[in-house]
Amino acid sequence: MKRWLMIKKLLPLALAGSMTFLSAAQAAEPILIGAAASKTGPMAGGAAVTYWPNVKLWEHEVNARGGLQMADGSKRPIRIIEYDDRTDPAETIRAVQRLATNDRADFILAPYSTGLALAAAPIFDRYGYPMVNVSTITDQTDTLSARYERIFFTLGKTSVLAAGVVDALVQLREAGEIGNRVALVNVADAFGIELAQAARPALQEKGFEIVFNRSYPLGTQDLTPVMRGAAAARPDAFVAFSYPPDTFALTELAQVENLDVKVFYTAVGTPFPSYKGRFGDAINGVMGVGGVNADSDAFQAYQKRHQEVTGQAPDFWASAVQYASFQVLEQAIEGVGGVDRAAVTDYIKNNTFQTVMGEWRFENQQIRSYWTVGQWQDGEFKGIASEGNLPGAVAPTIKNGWK
Amino acid sequence: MSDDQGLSCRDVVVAYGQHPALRGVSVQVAPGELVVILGANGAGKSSLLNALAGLVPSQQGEMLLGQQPLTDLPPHRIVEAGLALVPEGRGIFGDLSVEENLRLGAYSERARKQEQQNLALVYSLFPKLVERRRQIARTMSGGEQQMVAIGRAMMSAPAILMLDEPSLGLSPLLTSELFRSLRRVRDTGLGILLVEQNARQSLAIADRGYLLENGEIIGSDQAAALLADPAVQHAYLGGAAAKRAG
Amino acid sequence: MKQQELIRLVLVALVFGLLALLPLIPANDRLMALAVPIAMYAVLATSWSLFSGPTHYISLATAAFYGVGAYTLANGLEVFSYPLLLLMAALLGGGLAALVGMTTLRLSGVYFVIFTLGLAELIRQLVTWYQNNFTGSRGSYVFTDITEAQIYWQLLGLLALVFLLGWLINRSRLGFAIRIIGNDELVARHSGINTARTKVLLFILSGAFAAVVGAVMAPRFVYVEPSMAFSPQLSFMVVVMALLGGVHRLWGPLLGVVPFAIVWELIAANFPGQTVLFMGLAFLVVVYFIPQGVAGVLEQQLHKIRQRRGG
Amino acid sequence: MNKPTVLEVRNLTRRFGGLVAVNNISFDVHEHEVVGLIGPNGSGKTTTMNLISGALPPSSGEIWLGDTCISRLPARRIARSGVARTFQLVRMLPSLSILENVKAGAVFGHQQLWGSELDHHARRLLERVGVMHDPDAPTSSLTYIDQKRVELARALASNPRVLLLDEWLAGLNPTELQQGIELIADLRDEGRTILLVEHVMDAIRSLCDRCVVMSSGSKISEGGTEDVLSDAAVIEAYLGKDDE
Amino acid sequence: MVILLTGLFLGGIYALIAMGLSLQYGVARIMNLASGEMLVAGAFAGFWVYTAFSVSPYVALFFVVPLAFAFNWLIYNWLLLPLVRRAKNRGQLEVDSILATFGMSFVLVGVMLMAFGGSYFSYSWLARPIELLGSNYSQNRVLAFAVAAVICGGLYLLINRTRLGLSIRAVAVDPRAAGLVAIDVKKVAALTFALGGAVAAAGGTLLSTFLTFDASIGVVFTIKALVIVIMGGVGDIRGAIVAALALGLAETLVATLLDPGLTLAAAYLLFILILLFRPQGLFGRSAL
Repeated sequence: MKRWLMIKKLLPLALAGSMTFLSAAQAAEPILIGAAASKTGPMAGGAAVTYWPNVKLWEHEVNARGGLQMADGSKRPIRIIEYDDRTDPAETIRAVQRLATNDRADFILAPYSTGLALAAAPIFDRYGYPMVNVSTITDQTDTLSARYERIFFTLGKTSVLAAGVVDALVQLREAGEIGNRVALVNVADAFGIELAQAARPALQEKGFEIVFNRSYPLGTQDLTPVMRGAAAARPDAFVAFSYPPDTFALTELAQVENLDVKVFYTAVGTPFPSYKGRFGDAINGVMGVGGVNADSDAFQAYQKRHQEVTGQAPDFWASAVQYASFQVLEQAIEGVGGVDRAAVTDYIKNNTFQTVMGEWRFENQQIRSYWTVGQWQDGEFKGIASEGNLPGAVAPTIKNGWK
Repeated sequence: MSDDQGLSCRDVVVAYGQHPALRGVSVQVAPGELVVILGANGAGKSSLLNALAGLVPSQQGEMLLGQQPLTDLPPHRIVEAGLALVPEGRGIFGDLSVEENLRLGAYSERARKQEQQNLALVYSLFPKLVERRRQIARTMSGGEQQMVAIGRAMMSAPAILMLDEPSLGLSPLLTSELFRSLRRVRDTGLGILLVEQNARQSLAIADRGYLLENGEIIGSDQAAALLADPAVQHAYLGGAAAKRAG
Repeated sequence: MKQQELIRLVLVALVFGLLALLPLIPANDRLMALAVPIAMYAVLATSWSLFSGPTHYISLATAAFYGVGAYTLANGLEVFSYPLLLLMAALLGGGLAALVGMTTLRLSGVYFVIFTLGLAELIRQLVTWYQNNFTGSRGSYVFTDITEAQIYWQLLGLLALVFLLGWLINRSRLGFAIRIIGNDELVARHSGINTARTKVLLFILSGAFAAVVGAVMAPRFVYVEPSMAFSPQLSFMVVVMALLGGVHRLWGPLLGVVPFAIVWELIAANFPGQTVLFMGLAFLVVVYFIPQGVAGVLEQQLHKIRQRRGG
Repeated sequence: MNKPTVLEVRNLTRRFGGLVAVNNISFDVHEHEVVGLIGPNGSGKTTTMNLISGALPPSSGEIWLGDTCISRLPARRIARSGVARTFQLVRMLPSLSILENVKAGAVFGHQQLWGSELDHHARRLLERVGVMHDPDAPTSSLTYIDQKRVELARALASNPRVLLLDEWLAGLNPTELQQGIELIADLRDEGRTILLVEHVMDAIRSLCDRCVVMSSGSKISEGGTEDVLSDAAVIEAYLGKDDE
Repeated sequence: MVILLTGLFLGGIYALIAMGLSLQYGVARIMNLASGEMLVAGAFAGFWVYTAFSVSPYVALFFVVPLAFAFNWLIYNWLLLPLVRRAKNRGQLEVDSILATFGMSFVLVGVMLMAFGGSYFSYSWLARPIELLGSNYSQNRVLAFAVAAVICGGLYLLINRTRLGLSIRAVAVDPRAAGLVAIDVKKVAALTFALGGAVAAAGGTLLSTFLTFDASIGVVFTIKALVIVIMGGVGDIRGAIVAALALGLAETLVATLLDPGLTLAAAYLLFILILLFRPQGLFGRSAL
């Protein structure tokens, strides 16, 4: 009985497995693209919003137009090989190694999240794969770029993201909208710690008073004490360097506690469509990390296609950047007209790309212009501050209650 | 009351791993009869009761209650059949109250209908338990706990009641009281199979007795006859007493 | 007897020597991708069963020690020399094991399991909190020039060391004492064995090894984060592999690590979406069908063959 | 009795919650003497053994082994000072071989051997207790009496000053019983000092020089074996009072 | 006062989570490491009911409870009973059941991943403030607490006032003696295990109303529940409730007064102190 049960569970899996092989075999001479990122583990939630749908969208878009243009005039479709790294860096390393040596992938997409991507960086480097990172947010981009000649960064540095928040606050204070009191909260994970460490001195330097400063561990079940403490400090602005689950929890608690602030900022997860889906219009005025030029045609077209192909909306920050990073790869391959990785890497370094995020050019292997702060305005998350003066920024507004 | 309801076992063999505890034991108990099994420590008395109650598996032999075979039944089915055990150390539920313990005794299908009736019977046999109904069993004295244990077994409306060393740890005074109540229980028509070390006092209330030594029955007789038999003393203290034939 | 042991020793040394040549094979990438995790889990599972095998204490604290080791290296890399850091990792891991062992080894099995399960989480929280509030460290970057092959060699060396130590312990009074304890702690006490000290000593040993492995592996990850260094999955994998192999022999865990790692690789490569499901199923197969471990099954078979030959 | 006292029990008491399992017991065991500790079921004999061997700490009272007070020591220290015991239900070390089971007694205890010396010692003892089995076989291949013999050999292996036997003869069939009694008699003749708890009275009669009788936790009699066994108080303890 | 109430609300939910495990461990003697996954499954059900039909997630309870009950009953009879039969002693059963249920937890996570994917799930329902004793609390939490209290109370009555409950307690106190009073120990153990699973799943449905969850979050709750069960004393429902409330309170206290970063550390510290000084749990037998 027991064994039978197991077979019953295994059978559909085996079938599903063999089916993907079949459908792949029909395509002629595809370019193999490896993707190793989290489908399980703590990072899976974020990857399921930002990473995997874009992989799917990209594959669909490229193949829909017949594939990538080669120098010899032919078109080659792309085929994605996906692995789950279970949010385990050792598994990321193995998956990328497997892609490079076993599957002989032509190119490999950078893994999702800082730690996992950096774990894979030496492997990309050793096998000579260009690595266009998106969700790798660190202040070490310069060191890393010097160390690995094939690594690229697109989403920004922690210190700059933090500075963006501070600038937005300064702007509002100068407009006379808010006072000096800031409540600062962060998730005690590398991301939150780095941002808080950068934001604290920056805020003080600009004359802000940090009236409440707490961190909480990843996976904290009840953030009520944090929110209550923040509310009790009577801040003008609430800044939380948070991850998706706590972004949601903090927003909900702010409504419950009726946190009366002019600026409410939460980090990762704020630009997620599900954020709006959950809180509706109450989030108008909420600021968050990143942002897009929501009014640009490029983004709106992308948004539409994303919805059509993947059945879900993209977020208003990393999603589009993620897709843009794939476009970089796509245009570089077509520019070279082949799958010579060294040539593609050089092409990425020395050319300009037209992406959903606008025109991109890598300087010192880094994109120097990116959104740092966005804000929910009229049901859309719009960029309000950027590094490198991106077009389409809207003026920040203050938050008027939670109704 | 016919012998149909009696307990009988034949050639029961029990071993714990390599250690043989019973080497083929046959015992009978009729309803309304009080039978005592005597023997020194380690003779296999408890093993016999535990095997009958289904707590330890028997390797060989046949056990019957009336016409129903008991061999290899799980403990709860044996109780359901009408054979109840008061184990050594009482085995009451220390964290539950007296009345909860008693009511649990009537958990079996056969006993549910007569629960109130049996409860009244137990309370009339052990009036002390009435005033202690709500007390947590663990906090009572040894003698009272023993009463709870016996009462609980009686609540299952058994045909045959087995008791394993009920006098253990009781003062002489309490022991006498206990034996008097056992006689009263027997008089209600139950068969009782009693394992006891206290040979003289148990024989005084018993109808018949078996003498168990080293996992074997070495003698059986009417209680009065055993009381005078030097083999009994021999079984406990060894020595010069002549071994009794069969 | 003596000669047989000598032959065995030479053979083992030979095998290790051959294994050490592995990174020199050209185009060895696929091999190395498999060899490094195998070597890592071999050290962890073997050292785990030095303690848990004879005592039957299921320790889920491997990740705690591993994480301590990884952090020791990550934080000390700019201050101390690499060998010194490995030594420090061993000392810290051993010290932590001593502390945990002394307080919790007198608890009964289940409590010990749950405490060790929580330990990695506890240390992770404390490290995070400390980092957040005091060092202000922005994650921990490990920039070294240590190559994959060097990591592999180090792990291989550690494995040889575990085997050597395990072999020595098995021949020593300490090993005899721990086997007696595992069989019957009461008898052990009544035979004059200091059971608490013996158990703690072996726990320290397994903790120290796990910490050194953590330190050795850290350079591979470039970036050390609490959630990764103290990943509970690591602890569980070690337990499954060791149990699968069999913990009653020194070489038992190895029999679990190698096939498990290979099967795992196959699963991860062919069913990328269902790895967790398959890990669970593998776990269940071990518990239900090979509770004695591969080593146990193997020995039974060998015994049968011998018996058949013998008559 | 002018033989020196090896084991001295003074006012030993042990309570479990409200229950007094051992109540103010005192007795001596002299060198080369075999003393029986007897009494009906539940009288506290095994608890007394556990107190002497250190499996349990006493509530009050003292136990002296020669010049050392051992009543506050942990079991391993007591074992090292020279007390060895067997257990009521035989306790083998199942994953160890027969020989290793014996060795276990001679490595950490009163006598600490290792290497070939230990090997010889253990083999000698197996021979001594009459185990003819392959010493490298697992203990599960042994018969019950042989397991008991191995356990005895393990206790003897430490060359103890006092040997505690807790119902060592229980569960043996008549032939085995005879062999067992002879074996202990041999040990007595060898000059071992033995304290034994036993229910097989024939064994007590043939082995023990003296007996201590316990009932309900208290000592009710002490003296020469035959005298004690015909003591009215002892008979009453075993058989119960004559009918009221 | 604010701390007290917040801690209480948190503790109430913990109590429900721990109650299921306490029943399973105390009566069926299975240390169920897959109990967190049952909870997550319940959370998914709540999410599904709310998002698909726009009705109160509590509606899900009507099918979550019977389904989880049946599912756990099957698990016990098919997967765990063989282990119970195989085990030579309690220690071995403990080790085996820990390993087996741990494997099951992975299988369950795998199945839920296949079914729902790895994303975060959350929805907003009754996220409005309600004023109690002068400060604000969210309605979904207060309601969840109330429902948890009702379930706990119901269970308490079931255990203490019914015949079934009496037999459950009897098995918990002494399985051997329970057999002697005609209780079918295996059946009661299976029923209790199933009941425990149903309670855990119900807890998940409640939690989903205010917590963001994903398919692999179960282990977090399993560990919490284990800590509480051991703090409260194995098989002691009352102890589990008190321990859960105490833990909720302690965590809130530390988070508010000390540092939220230390809440988990505080929970474990409490846990180890109790293990060391009261290994039988808060209400363990020798306490009386």
